[in-house]
Amino acid sequence: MVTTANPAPAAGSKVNLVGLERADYKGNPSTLCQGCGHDSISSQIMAVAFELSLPPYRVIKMSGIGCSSKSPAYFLNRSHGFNALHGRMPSVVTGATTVNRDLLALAVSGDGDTGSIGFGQYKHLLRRNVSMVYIIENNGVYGLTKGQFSATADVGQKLKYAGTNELPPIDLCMEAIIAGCGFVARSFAGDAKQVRELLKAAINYKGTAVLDIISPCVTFNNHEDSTKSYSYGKAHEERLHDITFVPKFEEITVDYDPGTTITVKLHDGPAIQLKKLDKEYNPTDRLAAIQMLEQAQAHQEFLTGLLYVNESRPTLVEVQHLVETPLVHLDAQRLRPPPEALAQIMAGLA
Amino acid sequence: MVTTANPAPAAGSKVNLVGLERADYKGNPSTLCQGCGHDSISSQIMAVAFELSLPPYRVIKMSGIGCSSKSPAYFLNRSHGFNALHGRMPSVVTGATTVNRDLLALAVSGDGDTGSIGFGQYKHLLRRNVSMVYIIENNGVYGLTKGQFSATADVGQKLKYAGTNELPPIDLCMEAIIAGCGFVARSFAGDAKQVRELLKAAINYKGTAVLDIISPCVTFNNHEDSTKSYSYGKAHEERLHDITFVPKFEEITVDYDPGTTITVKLHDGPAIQLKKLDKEYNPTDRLAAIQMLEQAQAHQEFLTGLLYVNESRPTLVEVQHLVETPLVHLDAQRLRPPPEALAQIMAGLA
Amino acid sequence: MVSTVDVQAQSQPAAAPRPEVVNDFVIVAATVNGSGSQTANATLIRALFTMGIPVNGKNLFPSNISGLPTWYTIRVSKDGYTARRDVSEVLVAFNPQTADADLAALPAGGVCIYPDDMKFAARREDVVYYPLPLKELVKNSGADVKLRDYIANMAYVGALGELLHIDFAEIKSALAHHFKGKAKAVDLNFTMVTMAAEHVRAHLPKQDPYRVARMNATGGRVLIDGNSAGALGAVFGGVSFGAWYPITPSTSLFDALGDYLAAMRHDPETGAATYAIVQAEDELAAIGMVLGAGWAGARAMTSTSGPGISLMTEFAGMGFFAEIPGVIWDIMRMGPSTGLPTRVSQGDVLPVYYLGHGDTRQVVLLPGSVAECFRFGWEAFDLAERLQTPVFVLSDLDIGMNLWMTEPFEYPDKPMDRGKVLTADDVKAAGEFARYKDSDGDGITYRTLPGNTHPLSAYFTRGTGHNERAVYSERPDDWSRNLTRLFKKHETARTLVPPPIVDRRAGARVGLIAYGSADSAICEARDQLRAAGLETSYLRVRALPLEATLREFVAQHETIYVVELNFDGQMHQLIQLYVPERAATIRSIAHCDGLPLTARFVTDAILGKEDPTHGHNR
Amino acid sequence: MVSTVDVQAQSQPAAAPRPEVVNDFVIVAATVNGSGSQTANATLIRALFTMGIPVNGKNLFPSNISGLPTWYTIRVSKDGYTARRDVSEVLVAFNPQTADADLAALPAGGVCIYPDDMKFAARREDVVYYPLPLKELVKNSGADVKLRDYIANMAYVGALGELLHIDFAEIKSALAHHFKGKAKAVDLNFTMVTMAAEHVRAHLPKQDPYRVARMNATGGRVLIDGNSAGALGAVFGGVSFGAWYPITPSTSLFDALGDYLAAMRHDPETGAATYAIVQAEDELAAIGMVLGAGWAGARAMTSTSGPGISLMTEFAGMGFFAEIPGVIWDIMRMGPSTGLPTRVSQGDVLPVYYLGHGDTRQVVLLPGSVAECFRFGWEAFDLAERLQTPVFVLSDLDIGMNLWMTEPFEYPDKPMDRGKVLTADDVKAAGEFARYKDSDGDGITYRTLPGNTHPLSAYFTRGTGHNERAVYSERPDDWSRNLTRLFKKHETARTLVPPPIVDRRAGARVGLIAYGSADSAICEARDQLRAAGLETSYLRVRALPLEATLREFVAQHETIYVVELNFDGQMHQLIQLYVPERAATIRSIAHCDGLPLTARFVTDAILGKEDPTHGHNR
Ligand SMILES: Cc1ncc(C[n+]2csc(CCOP(=O)(O)OP(=O)(O)O)c2C)c(N)n1
Ligand SMILES: Cc1ncc(C[n+]2csc(CCOP(=O)(O)OP(=O)(O)O)c2C)c(N)n1
Ligand code: SF4
Ligand code: SF4
Ligand SMILES: [Mg+2]
Ligand SMILES: [Mg+2]
Repeated sequence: MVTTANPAPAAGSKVNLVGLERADYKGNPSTLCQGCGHDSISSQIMAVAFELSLPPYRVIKMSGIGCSSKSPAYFLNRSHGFNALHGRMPSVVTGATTVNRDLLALAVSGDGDTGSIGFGQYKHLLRRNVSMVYIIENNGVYGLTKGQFSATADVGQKLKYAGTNELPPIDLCMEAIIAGCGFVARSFAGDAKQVRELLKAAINYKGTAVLDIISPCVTFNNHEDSTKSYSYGKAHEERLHDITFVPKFEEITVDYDPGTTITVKLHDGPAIQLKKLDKEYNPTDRLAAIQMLEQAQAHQEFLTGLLYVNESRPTLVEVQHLVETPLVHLDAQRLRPPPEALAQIMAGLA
Repeated sequence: MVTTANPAPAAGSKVNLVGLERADYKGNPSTLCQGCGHDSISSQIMAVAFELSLPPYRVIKMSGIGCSSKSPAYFLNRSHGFNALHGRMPSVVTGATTVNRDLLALAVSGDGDTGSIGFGQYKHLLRRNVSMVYIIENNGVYGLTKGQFSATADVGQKLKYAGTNELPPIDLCMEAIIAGCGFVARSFAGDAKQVRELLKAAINYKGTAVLDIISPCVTFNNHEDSTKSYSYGKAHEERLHDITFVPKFEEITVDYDPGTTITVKLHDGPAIQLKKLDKEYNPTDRLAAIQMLEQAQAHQEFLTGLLYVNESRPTLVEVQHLVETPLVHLDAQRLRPPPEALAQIMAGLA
Repeated sequence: MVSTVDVQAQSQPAAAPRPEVVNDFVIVAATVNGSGSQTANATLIRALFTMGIPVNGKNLFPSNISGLPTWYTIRVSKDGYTARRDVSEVLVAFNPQTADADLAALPAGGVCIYPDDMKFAARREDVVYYPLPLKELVKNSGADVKLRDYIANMAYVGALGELLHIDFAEIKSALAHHFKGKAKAVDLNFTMVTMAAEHVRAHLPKQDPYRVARMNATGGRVLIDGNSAGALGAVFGGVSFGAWYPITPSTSLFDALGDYLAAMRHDPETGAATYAIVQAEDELAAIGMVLGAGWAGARAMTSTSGPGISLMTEFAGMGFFAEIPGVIWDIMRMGPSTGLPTRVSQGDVLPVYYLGHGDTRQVVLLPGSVAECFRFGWEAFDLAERLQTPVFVLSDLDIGMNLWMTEPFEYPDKPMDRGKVLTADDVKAAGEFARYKDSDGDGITYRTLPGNTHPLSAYFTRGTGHNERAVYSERPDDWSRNLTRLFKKHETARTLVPPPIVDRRAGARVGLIAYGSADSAICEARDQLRAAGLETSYLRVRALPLEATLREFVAQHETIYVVELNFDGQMHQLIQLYVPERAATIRSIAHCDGLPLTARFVTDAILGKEDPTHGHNR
Repeated sequence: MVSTVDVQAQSQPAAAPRPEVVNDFVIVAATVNGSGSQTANATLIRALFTMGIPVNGKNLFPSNISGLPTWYTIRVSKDGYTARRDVSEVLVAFNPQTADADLAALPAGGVCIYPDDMKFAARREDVVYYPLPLKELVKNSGADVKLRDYIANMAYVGALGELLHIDFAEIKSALAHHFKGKAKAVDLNFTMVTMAAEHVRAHLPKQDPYRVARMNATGGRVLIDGNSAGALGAVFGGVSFGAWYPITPSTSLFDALGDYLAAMRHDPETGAATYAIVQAEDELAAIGMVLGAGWAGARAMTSTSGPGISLMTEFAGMGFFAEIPGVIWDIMRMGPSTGLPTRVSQGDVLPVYYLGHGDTRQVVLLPGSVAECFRFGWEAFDLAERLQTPVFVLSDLDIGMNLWMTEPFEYPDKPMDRGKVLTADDVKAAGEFARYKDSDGDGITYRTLPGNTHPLSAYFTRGTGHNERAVYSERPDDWSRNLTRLFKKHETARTLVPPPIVDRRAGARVGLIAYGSADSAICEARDQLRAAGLETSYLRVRALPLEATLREFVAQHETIYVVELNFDGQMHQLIQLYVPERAATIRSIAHCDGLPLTARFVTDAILGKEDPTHGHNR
């Protein structure tokens, strides 16, 4: 269990432009499973925050509910955080960033949090183009509730009762593009370099930047187990151990070149195909991006990289023509109109 | 206010294959505004039900909340109806049709009901491919709450406070295709012929059939008024009358050929462009359909006709491998396992 | 008329020759929804108001845009009563669908003004008729064909003006006020008024006793609806963020809020907005945005009605537990479920007080007038930020959407209370920060806002168990310590919320308790009861949690009646729980048919149980 | 140990020489979450159970998948007590993170079994230590490296078996039962058990007084958790449709439901399913699907916990008002908000009873044992269809997720009651149909199902106001008539829901009222109170609305204590409202720290207020 709110900066490590050390971007010790992709992503967030010299007080860490949504507690302890309700992080971020346009919202969600219960809020947030980095730690399962399939699970995977999953997976990048999102990228938790690059680009984008990161669940990806955990009376043919036993794994890491495709074997046996967009790819063509995603889906491969970019759309605060000063910094005089204003209105009603 | 639940069939009209007259498919008198597109659609539903000789008892009329969602009360009085909660019709239909696969669900929703509060349920219903006809009476406004813009309102329209609407409209057909829906069509309420044709095709489709019908709101489409109705203290420059006054209009009707484009002038002045897909169009190519919609949106025109069809996807009851007999018709013996079954389980726990 | 039943129970035979009835009757205009009678009714009300005569209008409209029957009642009361009355003496029968029922609802000797081409099933002999040649008048009005249905309504304004002696100069200036002086509009409408008036003067000699006469009872007052008042209050409360989803009868509050803010909250130089309003995709998102904004340090609000409140349940619980300020208006309509969207009730009091699973207790304000809608409009923010919790303001359709006379609103009498917020310097001075530490012993802890530059100021907000340092904890002692502090905070809230308004009458054996829109009917009922020989004291609850004044009041009276507009007597239940020693003897008078409360209903209910002549209950 | 505080308050000094303690102590296994100790604990429980010794296990686990501390307590009680006890005499200290606190929590004379390489900050002298050479044992076990962390747990099974005299044959058959006889698995695990046992036998002479001895107290009983029992009950209630969204601690109910249905509800010929389960996108959708299925005529259910209940609020109100059957299980966890997802509470009783805006009253069942989870599992459907309303079954994490001894479940003693449903022939015979007409005077009206071929059988279901013919109506009389009938239906519900279980003791001055998982602690507390000279009667509430038996019981006792696991005394409040004449004197004993109730807490709370020696309250 978490015990300290602000660990002291580790001595000796070098300092960035805002005079902070790497340790100043640390969070609490993670309570996620050893080898969980989510922790790999947290590491990259800390690295990028340090490298970009982000002042921690400018950052707000936002999330919903899930293993993924827990992770903001494991990075940037010097930043305010809000662990909202399951699927409802988008609305909370909308309120917070609208009233304080100086804040940089780093949000972490899961595929269940975003693709199931939070799907409506996700799509409407994108439509509004709220300024924020929206990271989805996508593992195709509900980790925290012990391994049910989420709406991003692939066709062909086994579903608990209905046999094989015949429901098409929701492609959260495709959904983002259709919704008018101007920054849509996909990566893999183990690809530290690409995750960092995309995170930096996302942080520098003014509107909603969606980062859908495939982040394997080491514990429940093993469908044979997850579909049977807690289950009653089923024969666990080969199992020699306890269903609550969570073996420890090393995090998976990959490093491959643009334009190439690699196959990543997950802890539990199954493998996934990653295809990195090549340097020539032009991410400003919306229709082309949609086309690429359609094809990738057909080939059951994950396209990684910056899929689509559009700088032109105004953000929500721009649409609302807000003053430059964050609304939360307005002083009483600017918040409460003078007595004359009330008197005038009253006169009009007499 | 509605006063009779079952009007007597009008005498003398001819009889269909199930021995019913047109009048047998009537509903209660409509309480919508005169000239409302929704009423035009209701008329076509009644006509189609008669022409297809649908047994009324096989039909369930489902809806959410809104002027559009009220309309099931105005057709097919001999069918059971369920006016659910705002945005939650999809879940209710999922339950009803799963337990009684013999029922034909004719559902009516609005753009607010489906595109705003109900967006999550809409997308997940499509993902499950629930057997039903899903009609969206799309007017770009919240009619019943007096004219706020909905999420399908076009860019460039005026928004109540934020000035011009700079938020991209949600294209409910595009959303359906992306979600894996196998029957996606668009039409215009005034195009009686096309609405009837598409309705018939939809009724004969086994999965979820989405029919997005542009259905002008005669009362609130006039943005100058709607953006100001109820508003306080604004100068209504030209208005000579009461803001609650609802002038009576005739319903708009159009009839144009496949491949052609027409401009329809709405009651309130603004005009919309309708482009009917031509006969050669092949609706089985998903990517092509997406492409067409993208282009149409770019040209600010509405593409009408059957946009996309895919017969191959299994429906929810198929995925669940349900018995042919509707679950609600199973007798007690098939519902409650015998005492031996319990005894056996108890033995296993001793 | 909407409430046929009670009405007939009340009509008395007409006595001839009949004395004049001056400034003490009710007009009901029965029209078709969408025909645009609002200008006509607003004009009549304003004209009477500017003649110095106390007046109140109530719109009894359907959940429909056009075509269904609608009624508008205008009560003229020299005594200043504003509550609904069951009997309306003067009927404007402009809706064929309901004409017969409306006629039947008239008391003997009542007045019926109607289009001369309208047929009544059964003609009553005890009613005075004034037929108007509507078609002809409309034709001659020269109004655009498109506007004829509308302009017809002006005919009853003219007829009533003539018959009831309403000053036509006042009618004209009322039109000018309504149309912001646009001469063209005023003329078009006033022409019809005068034409109708002249026709009456020429062909329809007065045969009824009802008329008005100038008074001096409205001087300095203003006319406004509760939703506009609430919005105005929020503006003077410094609201910076609003998120909402349309729903009747709360929509007009955000419409007004948008208009007021547009007028008063733009940067003089740049013209940029110093506020933001977001139309959310639903109520879940609306309250989520409000809590996000409140957490970030802004004064944020939303407004909804029953169905929206239900959808906000989970976030309401989180706001309570994570201790985030925000203001939620609930303009109560009749429930359960979708219910009657355009009818009034006070049915959300108990569910909102307990809104949220687990042991949740919310802070609730209960405005009883448009003036209080204004005051609570700004005070709610002070309370929300002081208590760091969502504050619910429960108004209703009657207060919210009808026009009420009121003294001009008073400018806030205290500066904004932003609550316990620590700046970077404060944290520096303290050298530490523990978000949920009860340093002051009032259960209210200190918070920091995102953006605070001090390294120790950051903390993690969550709906899960946490210790004083806002760190996740499942320890039983951390959990119960935190809940105990939240309970203490609720006790503190009792001392901070607006106390009840008490009118204690010496020797009164009976005490009445009510709240919200029931107030106007209670005030009138107390006069009726006094006339019947029963003196009563009156306590008007203005907030939850309940507090000491109420307990005292209950103790001081032998019999207590709690009067409210719902089925289960929700406030009655909360009072039983707060004053358990009287739980068995406190009585509930609950009215629940969608119509505003009438004094007659209250008086009869009480007289049914009390015998004024003897000093005890029947 | 989780509740350090109370524990230390209770440890007494050790007295030597110490008499044996047989079949009356508590074992606590402190491990790291995810290390897989469930097999070890289940094996111990089953072995003790098959030795005929009353036993109960409680899993005190964190909201986490792997790494956080977790505790499992096994109570061995010759007297058959199953409630949690604060003191655990035998500690398995396998978690370095909590070892010191766990050791500190031991009573004097307690036992500590631990891996010999673990260091304690402060070694207690009044505790008996049994260090195990865990690394070595694991190495020698021959288990796959991947499984070493797991297999280590089997070592404490072996050590406890040896030290406490648990029959190793029973341990082996427990493993066989657990692994469905898979020899390979049984051997691997049992090897470790024996190795550990042999090590203890050889090197660690017994120095503590705790041991077990065969009894005959569990014959014919079975072991099961409440969620499996509830699911099984639903299956024998003929459930055909289930929609759910995962949430702790309710998930295991639907997991079990799916497995039972898969086993028992497939067509013998075609193998097709005669049921459907849908994993919904959230709880709003889940209850929507359930109401859709219930409306269409199926027995439909969902299961959730606090946060899901909050999201179901709007639909719950609609189900009540549109009168649609459906069963909603709420496996209560600690709230408000996300709260403590893996800790128990009874905090949803009041919010669920009033769930929905407007005047909503729900029907609620409160199972107090796994056997009742089974019974209510099927009975809930009879009630829902008879009353045509949603029925909520409020279980909790303690009953739902822990293993309990119980008599084998009884097969339903009555046929399914499908309620008032009219067939086409019925409608034909009647010649008319009015959906909301109260023909029988019990407030329950007749319904038809979609698909009914009779032309008159169709009707329109809505959450808006309607008359008896289910036609939209805003008429005040239609509205109040309908609400009055719904109230009458609620009164009928009082007579149909399971009545309380009453144990009235002659001459008992004090009456205890409790419900749900509080039952086991109450039963034990009553014995403690009796031993202290205070005889008590006991009424266990099993449903809402409350009914006459309870009022009687209250009247029969001078002092009433309502004991429950929440902060506000929610049932206490509902009883105050139901028996207002006693509202001031009924006392609340509420426990709310996330841990199951203990008898000691109840006894102390009552003895703190009662003086057995004199016949009155202190
Ligand atoms: C309203 C509500 N319903 C259900 C839950 C239970 N719950 C917690 S996390 C979760 C799913 C998380 O899945 P995902 O977002 O993919 O995160 P992951 O654990 O896979 O990283 C669920 C269903 C909840 N907390 N709140
Ligand atoms: C939970 C909830 N929120 C808000 C409302 C109010 N409401 C009724 S209809 C409606 C919008 C309807 O718009 P649409 O679906 O487009 O139907 P239309 O009237 O335009 O045909 C709203 C917001 C409601 N009934 N329930
Ligand atoms: S359960 Fe899966 S998602 Fe959750 S922490 Fe463990 S590995 Fe990560
Ligand atoms: S308001 Fe608009 S949508 Fe509603 S009935 Fe009238 S025309 Fe139709
Ligand atoms: Mg996931
Ligand atoms: Mg619409």
